[in-house]
Amino acid sequence: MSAMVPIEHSLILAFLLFFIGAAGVLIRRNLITVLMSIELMLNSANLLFVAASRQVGNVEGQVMMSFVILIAACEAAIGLAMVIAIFRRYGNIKTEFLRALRG
Amino acid sequence: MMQLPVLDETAVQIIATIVKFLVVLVGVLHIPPVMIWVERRVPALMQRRRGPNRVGFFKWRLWGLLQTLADAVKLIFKEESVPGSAYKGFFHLAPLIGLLPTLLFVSAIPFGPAIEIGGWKIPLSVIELDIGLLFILAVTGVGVYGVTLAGWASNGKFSLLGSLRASAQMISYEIPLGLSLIPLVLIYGSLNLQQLILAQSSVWKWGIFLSPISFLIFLICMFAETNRAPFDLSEGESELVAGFHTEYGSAKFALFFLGEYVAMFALSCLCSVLFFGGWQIPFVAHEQLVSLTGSVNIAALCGVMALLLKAAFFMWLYVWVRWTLPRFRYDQLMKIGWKFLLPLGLANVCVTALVLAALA
Amino acid sequence: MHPYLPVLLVLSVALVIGLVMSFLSAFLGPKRPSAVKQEVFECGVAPIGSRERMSVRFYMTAILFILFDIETVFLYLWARTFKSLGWFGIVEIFLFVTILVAGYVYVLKRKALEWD
Amino acid sequence: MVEVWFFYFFAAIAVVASLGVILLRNPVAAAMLLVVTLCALAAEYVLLGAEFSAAIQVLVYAGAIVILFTFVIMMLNLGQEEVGQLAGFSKWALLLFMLGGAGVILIQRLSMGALPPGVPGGAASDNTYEVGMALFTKYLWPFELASLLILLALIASVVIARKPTFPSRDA
Repeated sequence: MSAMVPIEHSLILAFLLFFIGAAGVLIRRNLITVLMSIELMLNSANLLFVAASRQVGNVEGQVMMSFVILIAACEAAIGLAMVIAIFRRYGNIKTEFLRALRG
Repeated sequence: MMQLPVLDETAVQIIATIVKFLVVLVGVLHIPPVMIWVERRVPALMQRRRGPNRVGFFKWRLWGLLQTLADAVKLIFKEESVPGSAYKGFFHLAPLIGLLPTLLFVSAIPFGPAIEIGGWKIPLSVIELDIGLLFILAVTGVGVYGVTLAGWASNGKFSLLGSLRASAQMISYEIPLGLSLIPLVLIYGSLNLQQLILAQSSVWKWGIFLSPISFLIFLICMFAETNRAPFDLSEGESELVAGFHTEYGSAKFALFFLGEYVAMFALSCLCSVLFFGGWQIPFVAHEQLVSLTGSVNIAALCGVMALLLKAAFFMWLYVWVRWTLPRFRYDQLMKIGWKFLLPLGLANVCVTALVLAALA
Repeated sequence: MHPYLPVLLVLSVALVIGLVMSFLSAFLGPKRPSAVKQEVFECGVAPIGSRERMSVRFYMTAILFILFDIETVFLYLWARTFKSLGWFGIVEIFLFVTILVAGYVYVLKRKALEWD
Repeated sequence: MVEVWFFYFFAAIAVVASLGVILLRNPVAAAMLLVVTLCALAAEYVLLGAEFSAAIQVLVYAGAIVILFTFVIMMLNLGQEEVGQLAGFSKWALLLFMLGGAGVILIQRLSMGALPPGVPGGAASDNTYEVGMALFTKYLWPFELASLLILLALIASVVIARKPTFPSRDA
């Protein structure tokens, strides 16, 4: 494996993914899609970790990546538990119904 | 005379990979017809019935073997009926999504030691990875989607309930499945399936002797993962019609069948690889076999036969158990998975580690 | 050859063959759709559809699955490095497993896994 | 060079599929496209020589987290009508984002080659061992704390999802 993917490619891809994820959080009204967009953003961070790990030639980026996956799993578990609780309370999961914290 | 193009290593291996995969594919395509025949004749024997014995040419009936052939032809030429309320795209894709992971799984099994053809060394597994065990676990994990999607896309009561049940069952038993393999990694120190086989060089180093509890857990999970009796709640015909594939017919139904039997075969192979020395013939070292037969390739083929025989035993076990044990209730199923196998698996890992560390 | 190239090859070959197989009957079989035939099967009664909501226990199972799946992955990492880490690794992983077992016991106590 | 083309191929799949995730109306379709994105990223990890990362990406992300998503979607039985709409300020936000994105990509392209070339690694080999060694020695405490995080997540999700703590509005 002589040829190596330059890190700039990974950076651009990670940026695009983060961007799409952030756009998803902003434009969707549905909580589940919002959570999925957050997963996209976490994945872009993961890609950066792995690419950086390749760039500097040690595996610590991959260790970080496994921590990020762990956090993503916890986030998904709690986030979806909240989705279920919200669904019970309001009968749907559109974000504009969540006004309880607005003054 | 035509000049043959000079092939380099990469080209040879790519061609070999495709050829090997096609061989495996043709092989596994024969499993469902044969197994369905076995599943009809064996219970007939057990229950003193005759089983299917009518289909045949003139007076040759071949013990009903042609019945499954007739069934296959019938399935393919049936009308395909799609429920009007179904989500069409996923309805058509779901059998395929279910089949692909199992094909990847069976491709990762090392069927034998490497053979040599024209000076090229060709390993007898389609996919050989250093993290083979993790790859297999990952692939089984993704395999749940076929079931989930099939039930959801059919948009019917029975299918949805069946698919939720089946997928909850599959994910519940994936944890003990994963845990049961950790002691083997602890003992043999590798995730590569070929190296795991080579580490079990003599019969007394087989996984089943070094870690019998693992084998027990793996065996139970094997049945649960494929939704087979006694864990076939997802298609309990008395309550759920047929479970997640209620709405499927014709070739797509056949694909589900194929997927189920390929998964059974792959798990049987994995069980033989991890606990019964894979392609190694008991009490005959591979080197002895090579010097005895005088050829690496013939010895390798003997190895393949040994693995297939071991796997065939577990396929037989599937049938045997199916016609012996009654079905569990769903709460019992979940109880076994979460309250018995999970703690047992964890304890097994801990004890194995302690013993290994004490011995070292 | 890259060790992962076969994965790609298998996937593409299997995809092509699977697509052919799953659309075989669309060409070979007859097509005579009717309104009744296209209803979902509910034992012959007029279907009422699947608009009911499922038990929250399926979700509980899935959550437990995720968290223990992660644990299994870390256990694999440890198993792979077990021979180098020795007792140090055992102490470490036992701490990890103990904390998780505490969570498991909590879930059992809250009866989140009871299927009645 | 072949690797770079493979990288482009999977990058294209990841981007198109992730666009589908945020734009499709059907939540199950979005979840399936999320799986496609995750698998494409796993392929990128393999190309970057991170075999173990690719494995847990598929094992945990595609095989567990997204299954939880599908379960919740199927459990709440979210039809298309409940999930469809975009938020009110969507068009402007999208436009702004697109512009910003194009700008950053431009900068990225211009700075191409400014970073030093990385350390050449081998082919994808079994790096599980090295990852494990780093995790269990240098990252010992983060690892133990991670188990506390899992414990918290376990307790929190059981508490939140198990029973409604206050009467439902539409009940």
